[in-house]
Amino acid sequence: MLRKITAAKLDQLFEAISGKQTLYIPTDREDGAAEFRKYESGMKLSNALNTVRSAKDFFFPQTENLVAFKMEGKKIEVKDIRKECEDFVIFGVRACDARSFDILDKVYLVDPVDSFYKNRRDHGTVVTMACTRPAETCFCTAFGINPTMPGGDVTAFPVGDGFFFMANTEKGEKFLADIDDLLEDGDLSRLADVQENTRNILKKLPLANLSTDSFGGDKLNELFNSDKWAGLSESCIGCGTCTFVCPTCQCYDIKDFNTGDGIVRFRCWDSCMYSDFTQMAHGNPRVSQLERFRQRFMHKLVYIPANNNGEFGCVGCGRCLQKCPISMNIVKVMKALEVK
Amino acid sequence: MQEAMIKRAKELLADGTVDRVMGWKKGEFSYDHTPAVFTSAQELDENFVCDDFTSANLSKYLVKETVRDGKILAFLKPCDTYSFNQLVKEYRIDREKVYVIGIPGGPKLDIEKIRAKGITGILNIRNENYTLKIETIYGVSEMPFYEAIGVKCESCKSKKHVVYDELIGEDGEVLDSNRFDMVEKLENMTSQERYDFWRSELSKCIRCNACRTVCPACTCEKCVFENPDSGIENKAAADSFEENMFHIIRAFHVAGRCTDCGECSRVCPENIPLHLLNRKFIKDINSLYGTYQAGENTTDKAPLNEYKMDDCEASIVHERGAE
Amino acid sequence: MNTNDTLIPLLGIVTDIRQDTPDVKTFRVVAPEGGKVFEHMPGQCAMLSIPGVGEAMFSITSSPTNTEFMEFSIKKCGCLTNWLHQMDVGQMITIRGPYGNAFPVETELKGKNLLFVAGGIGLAPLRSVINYVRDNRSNYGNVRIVYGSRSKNDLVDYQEIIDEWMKDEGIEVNLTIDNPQEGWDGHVGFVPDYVKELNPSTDSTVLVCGPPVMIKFTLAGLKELGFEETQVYTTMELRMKCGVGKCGRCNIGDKYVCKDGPVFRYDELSELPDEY
Amino acid sequence: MQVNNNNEFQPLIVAFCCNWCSYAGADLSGTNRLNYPTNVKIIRVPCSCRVNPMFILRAFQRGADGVILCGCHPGDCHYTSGNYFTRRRMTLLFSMLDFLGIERDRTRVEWVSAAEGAKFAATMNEFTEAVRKLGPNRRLEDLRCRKQ
Amino acid sequence: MQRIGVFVCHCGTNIAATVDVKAVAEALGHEPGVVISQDYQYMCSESGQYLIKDAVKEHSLTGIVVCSCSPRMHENTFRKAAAAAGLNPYLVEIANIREQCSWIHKEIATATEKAIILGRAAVAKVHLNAPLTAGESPVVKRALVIGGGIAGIQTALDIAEAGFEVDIVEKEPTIGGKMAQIDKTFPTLDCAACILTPKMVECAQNDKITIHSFSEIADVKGFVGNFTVTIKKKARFVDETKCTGCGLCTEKCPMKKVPNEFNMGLDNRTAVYIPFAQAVPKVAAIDPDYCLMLKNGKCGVCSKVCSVGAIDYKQTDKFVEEKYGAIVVATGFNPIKIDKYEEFAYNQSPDVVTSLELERLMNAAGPNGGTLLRPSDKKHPHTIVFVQCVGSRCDDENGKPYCSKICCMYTAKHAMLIREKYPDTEVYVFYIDVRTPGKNFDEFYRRAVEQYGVHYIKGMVGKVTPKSDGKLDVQAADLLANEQLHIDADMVVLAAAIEPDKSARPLATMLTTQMDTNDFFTEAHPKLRPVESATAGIFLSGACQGPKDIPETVAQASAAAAKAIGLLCKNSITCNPCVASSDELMCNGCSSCEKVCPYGAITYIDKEFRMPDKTTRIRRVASVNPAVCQGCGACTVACPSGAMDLSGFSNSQIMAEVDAICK
Repeated sequence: MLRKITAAKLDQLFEAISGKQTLYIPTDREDGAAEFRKYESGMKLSNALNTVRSAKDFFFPQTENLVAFKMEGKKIEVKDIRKECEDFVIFGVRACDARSFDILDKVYLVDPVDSFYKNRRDHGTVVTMACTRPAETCFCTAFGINPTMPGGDVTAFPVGDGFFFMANTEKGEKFLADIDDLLEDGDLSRLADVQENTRNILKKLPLANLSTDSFGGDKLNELFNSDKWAGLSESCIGCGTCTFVCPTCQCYDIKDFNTGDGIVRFRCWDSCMYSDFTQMAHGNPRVSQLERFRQRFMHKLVYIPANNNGEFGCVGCGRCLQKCPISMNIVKVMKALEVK
Repeated sequence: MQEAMIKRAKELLADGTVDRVMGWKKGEFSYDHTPAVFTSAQELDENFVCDDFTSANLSKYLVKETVRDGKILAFLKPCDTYSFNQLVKEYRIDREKVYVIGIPGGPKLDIEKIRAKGITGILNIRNENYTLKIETIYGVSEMPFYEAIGVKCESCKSKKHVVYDELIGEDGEVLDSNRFDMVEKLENMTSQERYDFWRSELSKCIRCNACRTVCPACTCEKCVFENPDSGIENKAAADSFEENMFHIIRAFHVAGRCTDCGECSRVCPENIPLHLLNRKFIKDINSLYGTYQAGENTTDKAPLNEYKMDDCEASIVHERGAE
Repeated sequence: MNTNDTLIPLLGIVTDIRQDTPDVKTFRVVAPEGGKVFEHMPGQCAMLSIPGVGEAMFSITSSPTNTEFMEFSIKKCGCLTNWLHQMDVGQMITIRGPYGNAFPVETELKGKNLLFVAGGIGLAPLRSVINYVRDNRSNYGNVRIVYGSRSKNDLVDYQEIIDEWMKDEGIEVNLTIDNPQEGWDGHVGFVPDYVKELNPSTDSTVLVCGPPVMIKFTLAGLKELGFEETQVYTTMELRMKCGVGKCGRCNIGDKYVCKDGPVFRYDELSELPDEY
Repeated sequence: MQVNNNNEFQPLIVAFCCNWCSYAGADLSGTNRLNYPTNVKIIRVPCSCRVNPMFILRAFQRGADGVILCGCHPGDCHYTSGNYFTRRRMTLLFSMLDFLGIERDRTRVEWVSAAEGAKFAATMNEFTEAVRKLGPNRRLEDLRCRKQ
Repeated sequence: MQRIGVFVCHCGTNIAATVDVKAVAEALGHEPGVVISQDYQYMCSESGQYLIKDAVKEHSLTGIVVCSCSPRMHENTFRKAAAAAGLNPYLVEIANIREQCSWIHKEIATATEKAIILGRAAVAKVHLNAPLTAGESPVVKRALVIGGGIAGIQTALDIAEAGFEVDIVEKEPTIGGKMAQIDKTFPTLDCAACILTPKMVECAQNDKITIHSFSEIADVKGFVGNFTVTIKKKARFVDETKCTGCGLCTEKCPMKKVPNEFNMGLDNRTAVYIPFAQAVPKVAAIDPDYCLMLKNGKCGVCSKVCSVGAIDYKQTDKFVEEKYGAIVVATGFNPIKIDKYEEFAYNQSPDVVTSLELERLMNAAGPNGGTLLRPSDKKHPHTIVFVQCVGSRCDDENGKPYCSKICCMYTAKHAMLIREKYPDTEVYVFYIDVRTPGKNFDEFYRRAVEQYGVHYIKGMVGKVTPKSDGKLDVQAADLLANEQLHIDADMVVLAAAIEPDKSARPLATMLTTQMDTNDFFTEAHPKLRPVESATAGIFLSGACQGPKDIPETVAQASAAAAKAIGLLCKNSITCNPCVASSDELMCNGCSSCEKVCPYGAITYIDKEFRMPDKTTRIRRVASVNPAVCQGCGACTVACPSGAMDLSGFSNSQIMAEVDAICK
């Protein structure tokens, strides 16, 4: 059974949730872009399709401290600085970002489990938001994502005057139970209309027919050795924009910082586009931007499917299409490498 | 314009003057063009584009391109010619290996400005008498051309090409721009206000390094931020200090060398007005040491590499400004 | 939090440091409370670190049959290894692992004749296997070791080779150095050539480790001698940070060296893109 | 930042002094027993022009509350021109720090000759007091380095 | 692993009184890499140095930190000690816990805390020190002596004697300085001119010595062994090479009312003049402030009478650039201006004179031909009052805090000479203390009192009032008799304090040498290096370093000469190995460093490199000439990529210091 909240009560809802745990919602910034922010009274839910940074930050933050060391003479003391994460809610995650959590899970929750990631995952409740107004840069459907049924612990479906909620997990049911007094029963037929409408728009999207047929774990060598990479990568400037806005990019670096009082070992996002990503004391297996560029797309379109039963490492959110400084992106790569 | 460029490029390829052409390649949509090197007439005909969205500065690519053999044709907008000159001056580009065709500049548009109006599902954009007709899957939208101009073109410093082998179209003049207005506005704020402003801006930084990698002045063989021995190597701003430091050092390293091409702000995925930091240095240099435009020529000494006996003291910073 | 996380390292104390060659030292590591920090299988690696200096993956040189300590033979080549080379006995280090797969000593290699081919510091990972085999001698057939280095001084574990391996029955040790040297009456020449010269019988399983060039030519030579790719194992080294296949940098194609490797059978490796 | 026994804020001042003039000037103020606060810690550099903006930022990162750079008077540089470059670099750097909202009184350049022991001491007294008034550096510190 | 030794010096009580040296040694012993940390009474002493040497051997040290006085003082001492023990001298760092800690702080707790931090910074730095090898730089075998008084003359003569060329730069038209103005010298009472002028002549005649009279120092560049000095030769409007010093022009010059500096303005000279008869060089000069020709373009008498055509009204200041290996400063002293001491009526009565004026009044070449007459009425004075310590040992801003050292003795000399020549003259000397240390000094003073009957009165003159009868009413206190005195004096002689010459301060700036608050040049060490400045290659001679009498001045002059000779004897000196170098792999070839290098030490070369992708590329990279580089470090900051670094003061070393200080 679906429960509904009217748009007028949304503020009340946010107040209720944020009263108990930290709530993050996408909200509009002064520059017009949207970002997830910790909810404070008066904050408005953004109408934007997506945030600049993806929701992966909540489970895999850009930097996080792993462990601390105290050094004295020849002695080292290891300090476990992990703390149990507090419960939090991310409200308004789109289908693409929601899928990205599955992809991250396959990296971080497989043995040996990454306790830092798992800690956040265990304590986070994901409330997804069904899409109604996809952009031309959207191509999640190419990866089998249904933006009208985005998953997560709870799904919110926008319908004209409010939102329907559907619990998908136990955590989601608890979430809804906690706010039940704000909810009312909804008219289900409205939802079907909205979903149908979205489905019709999705069909009209310019990237609706993007095909993944030419990709997958079994295409490894032919794709790796394709002669298209040189042309595709020639204008890549080697920044990390695509990787940092990408909801599924999960590579990290581990570094030590000397605070003057001891060493803090932290990890931070890294980008396979960077020239020092694979730099070793002696030599570098990927010296050219071509190799680095290829790695990123091979990873998403070949290596991840090879290790995950064919599931791709891209969710079609379109962020890299919007943010690449030189407008090179996975769609252009896929179209160039496509076997027609 | 685009046709004239293609025509001329084909001629220069055909007569052997150049063996490559640096330009922009058509994208998936009407606005996402990519800098590209063309080597044949066919490629030029099929993919070469020059329109309201070809705002990327091509000059930095020539650092890499001129290491190769042969000569390359580069289409440079007026602002790009300054970057080009600066790179020639710093021995980063071999001038002999580039055939420069100056093309008229912007204003170029920024798709983000259109998106910020809530326009989405964009299929096609047409400029009709400086009104943009934007065809989307949700219907046709309109907006004034000038509201979609990219940050880097909002206050153009010059329509003049400072270097070229030939021109397509007319050469323009150095403009009396209002480019320091925002810097001045910030200068007039209180220290706390400025601090708050920059904290809210710089805390958005995701350290993607796009501003640095795109910057034509940032061509170091190895950036200090990537050099473990530099003492300031960092990959992600782990602390607000590092956010500040990265942007201070980035701007300081290009102080007196930055031509104000605006690429840093154009590419910033978080829309941080990074050009303001560069402009602050330019403004200070102009007012304290005399007007200086990096890239204007290849001979003037950079302001940080020279001095006058009667330069002002650093205490001028303490003496002026609000509060 | 009471769960362990592999990224949070354990401590080890360096109890002995041996200068093997001018740029290789072997470090003996035990847990602060004594004994080994953890158990491992031959070919597996561990992440060693001096906090604030660096962390890097090293193969465990000692055999799992050694119950008292672990050893690491480390060549000086970067910031961390320089530091390790400068430290004194008694220094604590952090250690985590074991990482990666191992040579299939208990499966495919069991009962086989073994041919070890090593060059320079490449002996380090093989030493673990060799000593494992020596300690479980009955489980394996003939053992032959072909080991070479630039010069006599660059032969890692030379003393152990002479004092123990060469004296063992059923183990044939063939040493070679690149160029003639005073006081060396053994073979002179490159390892791949020496292997061909020795013409080992093709009924053995080969374990190769050394510089990429050596591996490449050894493999070509072995093929000439009639060996199949499926008979040859090697171990890889790439930049690693996490050690558990998550940080995303040590992959060759879809295989992560730290997790799926470092030991690869040659036929697996040749299916992967040439990116190492 | 440090706090003394009385829980008073004790600013940490890093002073970069050129070897030829200002460091000698500091020595002279010692020879003449001219007091200045212990808060000031001097780092000797060959010339003020050796001071990289990175060093100044580093000091703030690590907990300095004020950074002062002392060199020979303009025209007196042991290396003829080093301090002229310093003057431009630091003017621009300080202006940028000010632009970012970092309190401008946390940074200073002062010319102190080898003969100006008294000036050195007076400058350090005055600068320390100025920084003390500003309170701890909070706008350009690295929280990871903050003393517990 | 680094093995660092820390040595904390007590410096007697200089450090130990305010810094708990044991606590410093203890604390630094816990720093990473420190294997030995100890304290000692005097680290710079031989046994202190042995401590270091033994520790280097015993603990196989890889670095040394000495917490002691300023590195400007003993860095070299400790470097040598390290080198003697086989450790590279550049693996030594000094933590300055004396000048920059114990001497300026009072509270032991905070001073100790600071000393620990300074020591920690040095330890952090020494971790990153690299062994450096010094190159060599040639020594220019020529010395410059600035100032041509007795100090400069003696120094120049000694250096010339040793066979080196030496130039004297004197701002006056003649050398000779103050001694040339003095009548007799204490305690022997021999004639100053008789002992000085032969030395002046010797200077003129010695072909190793070049005198640049009427000249000043305009600029000094370079460093020990290789200074480049610009000398400004002021226009004297007389061609030095032609003038024979015949003096005809001075006789004929119509402008005769120019106050004569040599006689302290007590008489006049002409506009074209030779300062005094024994001037060296004996060459006339025209005073442009008074010369009618130069002022109004009318006259030209001197030009007409000069038989050799030496007069040149068009002469301008000339700048000469010379290279020197060593520089000796001998800028001397002047009596202070006593105009502000109104109580002594110096400006009201011509009969109140300074001691130096009295010298001229008594001198045979002086205004009165050697007869002591009072200036006002040229009458013989019967009562003369000497006032001591005018401006010396004085706390107010008109005077000097120090003792001028020479006044007690010259006053005794004056009193004695007057009493001898004019026994009818009563001489009173008012003093605070009479200070007569020195060989035969006290005997000399006692002779004045006992043999010559000079009235020494302990007390200060309160007021001198000119009376209508031309006498001076001297109002004073006799402290021993505890009574007020009034003396009707014919003359009052004031022993004015002496101060360094005004040219000294700008010169110190050019030489980058230290001065104290009174503008005396500071010696490198007050006991052990009294004639050297802290700046290598610059030596101090005479009263520019502090008040001195003639014997002391001459002794110091010879000592300074000896030091300069010691330097000039070397063919080369070891250069500073702390020079810049570029990491070619990181260098962009942008030329920023080249543009800021003041020495032109950086050039660019095209060099072939093997790139990481295994291709080869020719790249433009910076290359530093270590012999030319002086190690300022300007290039290191100009370099955006950080390819340029400076040995001894590397980026990582300085940042390690910053970190340690801010820890």
